[in-house]
Amino acid sequence: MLRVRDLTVARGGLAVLEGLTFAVAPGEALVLSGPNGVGKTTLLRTLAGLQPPLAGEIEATGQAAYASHADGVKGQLTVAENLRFWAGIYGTRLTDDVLAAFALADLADRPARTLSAGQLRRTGLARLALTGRPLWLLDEPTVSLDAESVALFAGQVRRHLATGGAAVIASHIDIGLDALRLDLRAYVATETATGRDEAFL
Amino acid sequence: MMSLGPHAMAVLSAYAVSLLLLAVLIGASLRRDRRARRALEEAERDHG
Amino acid sequence: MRALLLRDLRIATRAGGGFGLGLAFFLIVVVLVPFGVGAETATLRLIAPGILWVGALLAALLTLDRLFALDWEDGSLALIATSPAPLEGVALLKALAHWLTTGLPLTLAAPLLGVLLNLAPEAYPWLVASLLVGTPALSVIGTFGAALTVGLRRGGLLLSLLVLPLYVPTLIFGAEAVRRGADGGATALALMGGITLGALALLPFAAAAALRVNLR
Amino acid sequence: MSLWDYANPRKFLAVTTPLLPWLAAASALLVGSSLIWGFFFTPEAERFGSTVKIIYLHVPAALMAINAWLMMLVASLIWLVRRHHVSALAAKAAAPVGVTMTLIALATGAIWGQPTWGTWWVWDPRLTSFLILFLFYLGYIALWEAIEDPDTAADLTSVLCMVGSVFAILSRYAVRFWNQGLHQGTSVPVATGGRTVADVYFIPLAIGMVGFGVLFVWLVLLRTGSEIRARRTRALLARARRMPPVPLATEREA
Repeated sequence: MLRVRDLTVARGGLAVLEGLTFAVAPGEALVLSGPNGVGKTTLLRTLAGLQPPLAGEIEATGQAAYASHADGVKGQLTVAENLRFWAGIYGTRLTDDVLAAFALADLADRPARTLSAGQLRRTGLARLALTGRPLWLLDEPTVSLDAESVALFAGQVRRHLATGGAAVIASHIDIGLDALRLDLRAYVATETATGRDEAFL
Repeated sequence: MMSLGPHAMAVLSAYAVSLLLLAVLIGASLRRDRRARRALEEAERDHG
Repeated sequence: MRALLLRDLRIATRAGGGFGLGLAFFLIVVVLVPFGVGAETATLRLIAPGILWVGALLAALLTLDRLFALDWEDGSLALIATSPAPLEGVALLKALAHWLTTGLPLTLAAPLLGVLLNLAPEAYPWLVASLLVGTPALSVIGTFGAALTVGLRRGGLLLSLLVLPLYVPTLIFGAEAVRRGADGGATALALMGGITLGALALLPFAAAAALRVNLR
Repeated sequence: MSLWDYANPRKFLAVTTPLLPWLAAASALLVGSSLIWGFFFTPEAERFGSTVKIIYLHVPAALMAINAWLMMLVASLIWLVRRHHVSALAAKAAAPVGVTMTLIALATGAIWGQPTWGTWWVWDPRLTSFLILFLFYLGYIALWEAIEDPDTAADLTSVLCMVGSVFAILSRYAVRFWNQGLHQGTSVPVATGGRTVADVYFIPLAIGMVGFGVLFVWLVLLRTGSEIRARRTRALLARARRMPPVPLATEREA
């Protein structure tokens, strides 16, 4: 589903991670771990195509859907309106069983600003499901969630994997998924600055 | 040869304003260059 | 793509969406002018086209910096950028949403305010025509400025500094069209139309490029 | 050694730094002699009296104000296409020089017009175009200052410069349409510096134009050098602050 070879990613002109080589097959999940600032978000944004890699190749057979910890949910709109918007963008349809799958059925008509963190996260995940894209790229999905919501979240990801999807999840806390772990500390870019500042060093 | 006539004030003020602006530009550029060179020397000494 | 426009319009018309903001600002600016300039109808008549146009320009400018900032803050801009929706289309639709919530209402309200400023009777059709042709340019140029300054701390102020010089041609042709009316107004209108079409065709690409750079 | 090799900041500095004193001396000599010659040794013109002496500042400055923006446009295009840091920094360096030249052109233009027009400022199409150009410069410089990351700043200012150039040209014609020009232009067409001037005036003017050109090159090279040094300092400090690499022997299950 996703194959990465000798990838180098940069932040603010300087290489942050280098020499990354990993692959994620359909049905598999990969958890990127490491302290804050090691470059988890930078790596995910590069995989999502938001920023160009400095070196190395990213081969994704399935299209990626990116979810940052800011869920992009509009407060003034109701949950259903938010999801219908995302369905419109991705050319899919918001159906009742998608709402039911993420336990949002009874929240559908409530303005999103009245939702709790857990409910917001479930809306974000429902959005991901609506994209119809097999590869999920999730940035700190379990931040500010209580244990029960984390378990619910893990269940939803497992269901996604079961349907042949894949996921790359950046998280510095354990999310109870039997997934491969990749500690990014081993890939921190060394002295050789290969970022855009290279011309000046 | 050098009688500025009635518009002396205009000519003098035009030259004065222009030369002042040029002086400010050149002064600022030179000071900025000096400061940049000094900062670079320090940075190179510390982090080489 | 239509979903984006519908969403923006829905947000704008919801409570606190700021739909009437541009229009209200336009009303206030135009009403204030006589207090500053004096109630002399002759002078008011003379400067009415200029005041109405400058008022429209400032009202358009006022509502620009929230255009992308809201989507930037809650992360949806990044999510839209990774969606199949092209950023060029997003920029164009944002400009359209801005025009529908600000430019169009202004154009419809302008004649009423023309009465306040004692605008010459034969100038009204020219006023509406020039605003109708000019305000889309204000929106798309403004969208480009908003894309440039999204994510910057004091983006709003910088946005005005960048966008106002770009408004000069539209402002000049717009006000001239109203001032000259029958003799020569048509050329001003045509020239302004050219600028608007050129802006609509090219600026979304520049705005999308700026958005991509800012999302990096 | 192709031209693009100068795009390497280190080589650019090595080549240009020794040139700077010579350029400084040349610009001082040329500009100085043209101003002295124009100021002291040219007769009064019939129509303008002594105000004609202002052309030795106004025409070169006006020319440089426009050329500076064109240079910034070309440098921006080079940055966007070939990603050469030096050209982006050269564009950033040229802006303050351009804005100063625009201010000089505005001030001398207004002062020069004062006796004939009777007021200090007149919305003459040519002068107004320089006023608009001044606003474009302000926006460009402000955008550079407002953005942290140098490469993002270079990209965004390049886009602004290109869009701004189109609108500057549009403004030029809009202003002419808007105000047919209070009077039919001076004997020396202000911006173009065409040769409708008697020889005795023209020679110092020509020297002045060359002088301002050399002054412009000197200042841009000087300021570009400072920008490169500042950027190198920033890069060195950033690299030093970066996370020290952690040895490989950590619990790596993948």
